Amino acid sequence: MNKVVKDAYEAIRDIGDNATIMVGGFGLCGIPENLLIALSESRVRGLTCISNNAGVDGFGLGKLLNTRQVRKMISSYVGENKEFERQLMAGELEVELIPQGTLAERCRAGGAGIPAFFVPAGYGTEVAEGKEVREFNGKMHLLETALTADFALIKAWKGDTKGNLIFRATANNFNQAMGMAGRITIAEVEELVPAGSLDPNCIHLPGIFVQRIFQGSNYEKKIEFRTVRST
Amino acid sequence: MNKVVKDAYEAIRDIGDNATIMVGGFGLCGIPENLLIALSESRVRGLTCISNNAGVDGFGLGKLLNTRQVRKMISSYVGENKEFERQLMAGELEVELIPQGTLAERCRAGGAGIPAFFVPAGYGTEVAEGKEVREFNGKMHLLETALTADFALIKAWKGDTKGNLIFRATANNFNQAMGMAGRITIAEVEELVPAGSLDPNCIHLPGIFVQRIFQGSNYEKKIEFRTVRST
Amino acid sequence: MALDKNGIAKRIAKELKDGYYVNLGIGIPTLVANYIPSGMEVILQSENGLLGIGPFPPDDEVDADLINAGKQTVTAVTGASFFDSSLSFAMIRGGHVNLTLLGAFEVSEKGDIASWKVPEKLVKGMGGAMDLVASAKRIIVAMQHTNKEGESKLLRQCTLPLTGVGCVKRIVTDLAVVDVTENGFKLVERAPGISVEEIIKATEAPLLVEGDIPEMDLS
Amino acid sequence: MALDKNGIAKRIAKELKDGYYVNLGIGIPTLVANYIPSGMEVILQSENGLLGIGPFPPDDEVDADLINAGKQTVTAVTGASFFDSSLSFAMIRGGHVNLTLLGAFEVSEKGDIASWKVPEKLVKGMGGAMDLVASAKRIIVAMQHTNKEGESKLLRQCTLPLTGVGCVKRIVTDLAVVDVTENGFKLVERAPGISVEEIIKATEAPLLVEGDIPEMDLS
Repeated sequence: MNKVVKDAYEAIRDIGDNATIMVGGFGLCGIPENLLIALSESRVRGLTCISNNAGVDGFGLGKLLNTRQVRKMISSYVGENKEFERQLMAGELEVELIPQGTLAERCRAGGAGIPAFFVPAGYGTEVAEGKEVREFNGKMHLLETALTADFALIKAWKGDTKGNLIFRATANNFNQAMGMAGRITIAEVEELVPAGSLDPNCIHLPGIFVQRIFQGSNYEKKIEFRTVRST
Repeated sequence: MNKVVKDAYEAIRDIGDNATIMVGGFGLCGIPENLLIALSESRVRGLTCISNNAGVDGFGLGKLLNTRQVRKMISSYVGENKEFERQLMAGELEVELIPQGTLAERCRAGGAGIPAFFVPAGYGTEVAEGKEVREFNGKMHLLETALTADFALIKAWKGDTKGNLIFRATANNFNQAMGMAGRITIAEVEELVPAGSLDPNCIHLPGIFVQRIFQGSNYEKKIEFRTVRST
Repeated sequence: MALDKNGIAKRIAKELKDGYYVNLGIGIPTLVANYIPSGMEVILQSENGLLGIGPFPPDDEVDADLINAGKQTVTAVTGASFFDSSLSFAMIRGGHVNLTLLGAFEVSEKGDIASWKVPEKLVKGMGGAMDLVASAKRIIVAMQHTNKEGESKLLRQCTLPLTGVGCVKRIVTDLAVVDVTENGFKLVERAPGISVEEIIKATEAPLLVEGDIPEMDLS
Repeated sequence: MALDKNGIAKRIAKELKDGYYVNLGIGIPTLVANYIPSGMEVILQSENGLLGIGPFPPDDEVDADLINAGKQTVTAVTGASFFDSSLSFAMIRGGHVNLTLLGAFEVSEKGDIASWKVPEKLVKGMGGAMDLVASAKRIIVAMQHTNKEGESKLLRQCTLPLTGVGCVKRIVTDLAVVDVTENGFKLVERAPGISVEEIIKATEAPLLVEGDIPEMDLS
């Protein structure tokens, strides 16, 4: 059983038109750069993208927006992207906004076989429209359903040939929960190591959730807001 | 803000009669040995214990059963304990049996502010009695509610003074989810280290969930079924 | 002749595929690990938080922190991972485990299974069995065709408290391989030397028999 | 005189207690980190997966993998931990974060808050704000008492799309500290040199004023 593929192009070979994909990352932190480039160079159209953010103009998911490959975005925050705004205002792009914690939990639930659960977030707001409301412990909650995807595209720091993944610092964010929720989860890693090289006590996402893995290259790791202290 | 206490006796000082406690561990693996000893030497009575198992005669939770401190057990499997069976048959002990995965998820949900969620486990069985049933994706599910506890007693391998915990091998089991669900979570660790000694990327349970911590002593780590291969 | 436990395990091993993640229950299923074809990678999941169960340890490597779901000391294979119970059952409930093998007291022709409780006699709890049978992609039951009293364990309806409903797809016994279909039990294979008539006789529920029924391949 | 942003942050810092886990929103709340009393330990939570936000990094230590919820590069304090988004919001939703500070466009006398959307103008999304306001044990809003047009932001009813209902307990503005009570807004403190009348004038909703209203302690 070999999970290792050569590169991003081989990894995305069977992503077809109108597929639903999850894309890990928070802003530009922890995004699967290689996979997004490969996808933007493919002819795939009509994608539904589940991703906390929509990248910036021309980078990250912004690439797929520029090439008009995205039909619908499911996100919590989609600022920082002018082309996105333009497509949205022009009615060329469908957008569903979800509270960030609910988005993360819906992905985890999708991976964990929990079809629905109650959360307080969004009660009394437009997010609650059409959703079942129920009181628990004196507080109102909404019923939220699980999210899954045909493909989850995620990025880790280190990974081994069995698909075990370790994330670094805040570059984990949505990668772990989305990695659980993909019917096919594709992981790109900064460093691919032989099985047995990683401490089995420190695996963030066990290999059972990962179907394909490869070592990415030329990471740009762009920073949205470089903020420093004067020393 | 000091979370470090001297020992198990100081850690359990305010556990009162009729408290609900969660106790980590699977069988005798990863149980909070020091805390259970201290509790069995206390005068506390009428406890409701949420624990996957009930220990063995005279060890682990078996200690609290021998001293008749437990009014009710909420568990998934309670074999391996004759005194337990005796008390149960004699009607001296109340027992609620829960599928293991549902038990783990109910604890996590309690810690995560998710009051209820749907799972397929137990549909059509006696576990389903009185529970709401709903179909998702053509499959029947039960609505299960979150579990929380006045105190969660857990055991980790290493911990730091901020309460960050790392578990070892299969001694994690229920400790992590229960550690999230205690209103006061008390962690005993084999090794207590200064903050900054543990890799922040490899923390299984962040300190925000842990209110008290101490280094345990004299770990027996009893083995229920010592099974070896002939070499 | 009826198969022994190792024979049943050997036949079940034929159900394995390269790259499968498998949860083995206590009893006969545990023996299946001994018959994984060489060159095939099968990764064993233990619901107490281990992916990649290895063989039992040598005496001097026993580790109290490293046990399987049966609370036996084990080892971990190269590339294994450890995790908490909620993630472990996320794997199971989420359908990431390809195959679950477990024992049973009774299976009904609808695929219901009873495996955890004998009222007044055995009330130790269901452990992870209800989660496993309700969630696994594919469930195979390994058991004797009849109980100690010689009564069939393949029934029209289970008599004991259920572990799950409509979840068993295949049963491998000492006498036969039986599938659960929309029309009830269907005979798939016979144990070597066992006749169709013997199997029908040992099966309380009706048994569909279509054409020639081959013997199991236990090579 | 009305407080500047740092003055508001300074007053809010008085709400902190030793050992508190705090989530700071973007804007004025971020400034509160500069006024944590020395000797007091306050641990800052960032919803993108960091417990223990440190100061901004020196130029040569900027790390693209280490950012806060505002996507700014940050550092991590000694004893920090990293985790995924679902665990991060488990902390928030589960009530483990003691205090959430955030900005707002409007707050109603029922404690409703509008902070994320201006129809036709600003539709970037709610990010984690709805989770935070629906879940936090204690929520304090930091904002100007009036908007750029001089209109009150403390209203009988919010006019903009809500972020959450009945969740705000205290508001700290450039003019006053106002609590949300069962009977509506209640004036708690005045900014130095600001009169009760000025505050009432700047507050669209009725304002309960009981006895002498002290000036804020900004020492």
